[in-house]
Amino acid sequence: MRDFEGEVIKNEHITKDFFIIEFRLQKPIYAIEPGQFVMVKIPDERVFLRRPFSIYDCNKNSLSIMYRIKGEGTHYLSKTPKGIKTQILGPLGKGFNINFEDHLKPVIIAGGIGIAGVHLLIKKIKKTPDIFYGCSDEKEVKLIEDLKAKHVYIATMDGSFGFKGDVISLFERHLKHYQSSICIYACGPEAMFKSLKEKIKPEIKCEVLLEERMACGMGLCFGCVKKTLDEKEPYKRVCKEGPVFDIWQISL
Amino acid sequence: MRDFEGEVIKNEHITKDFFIIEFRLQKPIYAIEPGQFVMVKIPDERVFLRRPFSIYDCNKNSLSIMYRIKGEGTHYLSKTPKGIKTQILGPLGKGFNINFEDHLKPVIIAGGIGIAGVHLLIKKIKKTPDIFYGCSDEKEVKLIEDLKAKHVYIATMDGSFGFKGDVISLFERHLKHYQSSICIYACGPEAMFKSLKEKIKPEIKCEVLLEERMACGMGLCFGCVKKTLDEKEPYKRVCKEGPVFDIWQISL
Amino acid sequence: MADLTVELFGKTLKNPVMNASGTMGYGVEMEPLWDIKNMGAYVTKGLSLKPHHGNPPPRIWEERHGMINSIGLHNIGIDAFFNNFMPFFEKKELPVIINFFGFSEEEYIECARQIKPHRLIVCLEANLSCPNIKAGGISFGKEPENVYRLVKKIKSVTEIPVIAKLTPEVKNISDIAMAAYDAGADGLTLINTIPGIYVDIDNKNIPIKGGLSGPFLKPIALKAIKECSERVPIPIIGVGGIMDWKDAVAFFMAGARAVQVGTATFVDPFTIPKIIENIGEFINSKGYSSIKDIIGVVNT
Amino acid sequence: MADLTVELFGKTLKNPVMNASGTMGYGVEMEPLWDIKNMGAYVTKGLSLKPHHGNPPPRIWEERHGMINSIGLHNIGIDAFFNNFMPFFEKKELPVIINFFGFSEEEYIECARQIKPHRLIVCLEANLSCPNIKAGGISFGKEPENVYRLVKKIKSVTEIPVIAKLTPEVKNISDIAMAAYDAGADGLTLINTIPGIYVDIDNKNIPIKGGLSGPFLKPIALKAIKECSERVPIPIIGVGGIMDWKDAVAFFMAGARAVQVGTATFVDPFTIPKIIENIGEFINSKGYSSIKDIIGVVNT
Ligand SMILES: Cc1cc2nc3c(=O)[nH]c(=O)nc-3n(C[C@H](O)[C@H](O)[C@H](O)COP(=O)(O)OP(=O)(O)OC[C@H]3O[C@@H](n4cnc5c(N)ncnc54)[C@H](O)[C@@H]3O)c2cc1C
Ligand SMILES: Cc1cc2nc3c(=O)[nH]c(=O)nc-3n(C[C@H](O)[C@H](O)[C@H](O)COP(=O)(O)OP(=O)(O)OC[C@H]3O[C@@H](n4cnc5c(N)ncnc54)[C@H](O)[C@@H]3O)c2cc1C
Ligand SMILES: Cc1cc2nc3c(=O)[nH]c(=O)nc-3n(C[C@H](O)[C@H](O)[C@H](O)COP(=O)(O)O)c2cc1C
Ligand SMILES: Cc1cc2nc3c(=O)[nH]c(=O)nc-3n(C[C@H](O)[C@H](O)[C@H](O)COP(=O)(O)O)c2cc1C
Ligand code: FES
Ligand code: FES
Repeated sequence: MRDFEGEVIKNEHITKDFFIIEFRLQKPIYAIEPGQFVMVKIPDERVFLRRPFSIYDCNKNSLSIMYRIKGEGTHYLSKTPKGIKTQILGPLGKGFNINFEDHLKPVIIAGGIGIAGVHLLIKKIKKTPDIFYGCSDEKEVKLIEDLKAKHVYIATMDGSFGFKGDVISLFERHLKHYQSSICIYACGPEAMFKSLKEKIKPEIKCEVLLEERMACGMGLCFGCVKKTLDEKEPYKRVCKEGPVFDIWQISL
Repeated sequence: MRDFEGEVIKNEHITKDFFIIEFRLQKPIYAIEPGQFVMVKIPDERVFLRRPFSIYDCNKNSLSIMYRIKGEGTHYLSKTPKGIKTQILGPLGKGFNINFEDHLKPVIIAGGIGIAGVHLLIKKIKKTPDIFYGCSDEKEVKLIEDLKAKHVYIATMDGSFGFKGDVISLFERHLKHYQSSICIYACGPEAMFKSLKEKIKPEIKCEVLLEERMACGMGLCFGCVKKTLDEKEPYKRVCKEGPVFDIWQISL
Repeated sequence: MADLTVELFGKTLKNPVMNASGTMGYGVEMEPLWDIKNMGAYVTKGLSLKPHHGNPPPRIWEERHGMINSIGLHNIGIDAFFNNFMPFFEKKELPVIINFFGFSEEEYIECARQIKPHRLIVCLEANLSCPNIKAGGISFGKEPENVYRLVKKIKSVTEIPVIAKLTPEVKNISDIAMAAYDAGADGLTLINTIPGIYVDIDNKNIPIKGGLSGPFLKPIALKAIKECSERVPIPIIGVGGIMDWKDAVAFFMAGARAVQVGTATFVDPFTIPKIIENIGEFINSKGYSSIKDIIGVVNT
Repeated sequence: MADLTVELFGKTLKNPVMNASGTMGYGVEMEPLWDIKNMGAYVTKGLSLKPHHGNPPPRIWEERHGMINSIGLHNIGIDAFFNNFMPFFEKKELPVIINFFGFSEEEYIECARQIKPHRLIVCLEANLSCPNIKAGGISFGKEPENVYRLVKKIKSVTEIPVIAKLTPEVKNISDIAMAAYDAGADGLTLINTIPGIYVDIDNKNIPIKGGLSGPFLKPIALKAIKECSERVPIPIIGVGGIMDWKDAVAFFMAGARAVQVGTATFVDPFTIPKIIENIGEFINSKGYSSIKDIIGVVNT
């Protein structure tokens, strides 16, 4: 973990309100686990706290983020021109555990901007995963353009591309073929996790990437907790004990 | 008075920490009295209140300000690039009374950045004035470069140009020749006014441009007062009843 | 068009947006920019029985995203106000709220007594943050008992509705609200500035001790409004840190029947007309028919 | 090099800069970035007799240039703290201030009693903003009498110096300071967060009720420090809105013997080491020999 100075070298509109921003880091960054994130100082004085974003992609000297405009912070981020420098704290948190047993087939499920959280995982995972991607419409399919080579099942809510409906319903159709020999990695809205948890058997390994409002991103403030089933210490810090959690250990 | 949108078309460094910034106004501005000022929204979110500046120069569709870097606001102003738009409220306050009696000779006294407050006066006054300008050194003489054609007496504190000493001492040397047939317009630090007031006889008409911290600039907050000799209502608003006051009516 | 009217003490205001006391001079100063009769009501600068000269400069200081003021209640006194400025509001038919204060109980009471009912006067707004000179300069608004006694006495000398404007520098603002209500206050204005100081590290001095205003007051004002509206069944006027229409909407939803805008006017003198326009659009766009539909709707 | 050491209750701290309670986890979390033994002391997260789970999320909300938190005093309890984390501070030889609280007087007292003196423990910092569950949730720190009683009892069960950390949501903070002093408090920490709420106008709800922190606290904290230091002759630790070394210097000049930095650490995790470095430079550049030369030097 380090507080990097990053210079914006690309801030590209992909589709709708989705963007990819890339920073050149003034120092090299090492050893990133897929699922880890960074806290980005939005280069606008109206924004006070930093904002958490998954590491979308990363080389030694550059780091990129895929983001969706949500509120003020991401709005100003989308207006940031090339050449601007800002602070990027990371890598933060505990990423996905990719040392799964050999006989398991990795299945990656992403909803909408959730793809940003598993993108590096898809790149780094040693065994070819099955990918399920759900989004609202055809346009958002653009977010996985660089994954075309891979095997991706696509669901759109409006049916404008692939399966019509949500990604968990699509995944459910394939579930019986897998039996229990899969391990799942998921990133998306909480409703998606809830529905996923209902569909799968407790034997199935499943890790999910959670989001919560954050102040520090590094375990200092205890502001970003989620409730787990751990009775002694139910609230875990998403930024420190997470953002990746075992789906069977969180209370959804 | 209007709240103009102004686009920066020039923001030029003159010397030391002095700048001239020029705005193109999106609507025409009329009827400016020399000595009036504007409240400028500094285009940086770290600055909360607007900042008051004398109107240095003005055409129908453009307005310029000469400023010195003093603190945060003027610092960020100096960093503002061409093309940035901001809000400019004005013209504000009561300017100099230039309808003096025919037999009087106008004398203008400016100390340092105080030249910004009398620049438009020098341009607009009907009778050629004698000008006394005092500053710290040779470099600051650059601030009156465009007045070279006029008759200017110059004092520098370090003696690197013209008279060595403060501008009031220089003015004093000339005072006896004028007898009482002058009217004085002055802009500069309060210490300069104090010393000026000691040197001249109460018959001499003398107007001074005062500065005070301002929030609204238009008479709303009563935050910018100076004490006058009016016993019934001693505190007058610099932004409304001023910024130009009769030196004989203020308590220095 | 959205219905922005609100009722206040039997009077109908054309909309629920006003200036905060002390932030729009005597009203006339805004003339060159926009017509203040577009506001729901004009709130006077704090007035007193006799004129007051206020504090020596500096009276204002910039703070990070806000300001400190120490105007010191500079005003021309009620008589001069009515003589010089009331005709201006009469010409505009603009409802007026008279903000007033005293440095002693007697001054408050005598001031309230001397203000005669007038068709345009909506209410008196008693600024209870004023220091009680006789009691060592502690402000009247800090103790429920003092508030109760003062409001009761004010109520006894005037037929005009009285609202109490409260300081947030208290232990529990809803206790103060309750005391004002028990004493017969017809409404509340929440909140006044929070006391603070500036330390100048270059000059090693304190150039200003005064009241903080600006956006950071908002969460504190909202809390006060929410808590007081739960305990006290009289109209609340919300003030503190409103910078735009979204802030104003938050105040209405928290329980304010009207809002006042202060410091924001210094940053942008058109803040008030913009808020009026934008809350109208908000009401329309959300399918409400009236501003009344959003007052106090927040769930807890 | 400038002398930045300060004395606190007989211990010499290498400099007067600490974290604010609850804003640096259990200390260990900062390890990857910088060595916290460079601070004057580490202040613990608020600890209690038993572990507390704290509030459900959301626990934080951004405000204009600040934040609201409602962590709800989530902590592992004093026993676990001493077992799991004290060895870490021992290894670093870093002085520790134990911030603690209770939801009843008994909890405070029992907690204080169970904390054994330790060469690294500088003092106990009693967080008096905690709600008294038995008294309807009003915080202990609001009434001089309650503060007096509680501090007196805490003092009677421990040999460790005790400082009272006060809430600004009171009528007159120096009255509270006086009560703490009368009861034997060895120092004061000023100030805790100010209560506020956020109103979400899209969802028409209040997602968070909590404590405001960040730069807008500064003028309020400075006022508290100035006023309390004039009445109470015990060391004051200043906290509230310090974002950089200039803010810290203002706190020292107003009368703080040490400062704590909270929210700023979230914005820039290196705020504390930067402040330490820069106040050293300030002391040098102004020709002072020691930080002690600027404590309380402000004229009024
Ligand atoms: C571990 C983690 C990884 C994330 N990865 C990505 C990503 O790769 N791409 C992406 O677009 N978004 C991601 N998010 C969500 C992203 O942080 C929020 O969308 C963003 O903070 C919104 O900021 P804003 O100022 O635009 O929104 P506002 O609503 O104006 O923000 C106000 C406050 O709420 C917080 N907030 C609002 N929504 C969220 C949220 N969903 N999660 C956390 N905090 C929130 C903000 O951080 C801020 O403090 C991630 C969140 C977490 C916790
Ligand atoms: C009527 C009038 C005309 C002026 N004309 C000019 C001009 O033409 N050129 C020029 O360079 N300066 C002029 N000034 C002074 C100028 O307003 C200040 O230098 C400027 O506001 C400093 O802002 P800052 O943020 O850089 O300084 P900071 O010290 O960071 O400002 C902090 C606060 O103090 C106020 N302040 C600080 N110094 C002054 C001051 N001398 N007068 C008023 N407020 C002050 C600021 O407005 C701000 O609110 C004028 C002031 C007035 C009142
Ligand atoms: C310059 C100034 C003068 C004020 N004068 C008064 C006053 O005379 N009487 C009063 O009750 N409040 C006065 N206030 C307080 C405001 O009415 C208002 O309660 C406070 O500023 C918070 O609102 P804001 O954040 O929108 O400014 C004054 C505030 C300012 C900034
Ligand atoms: C996330 C968070 C947690 C806090 N927890 C505690 C606590 O446990 N005990 C306490 O006395 N103060 C606590 N505080 C208050 C801080 O110690 C400090 O008094 C306050 O935040 C003001 O300082 P700042 O503006 O520098 O943050 C907390 C503040 C924050 C932001
Ligand atoms: S964001 Fe501070 S602990 Fe997680
Ligand atoms: S600056 Fe507000 S009255 Fe002059």
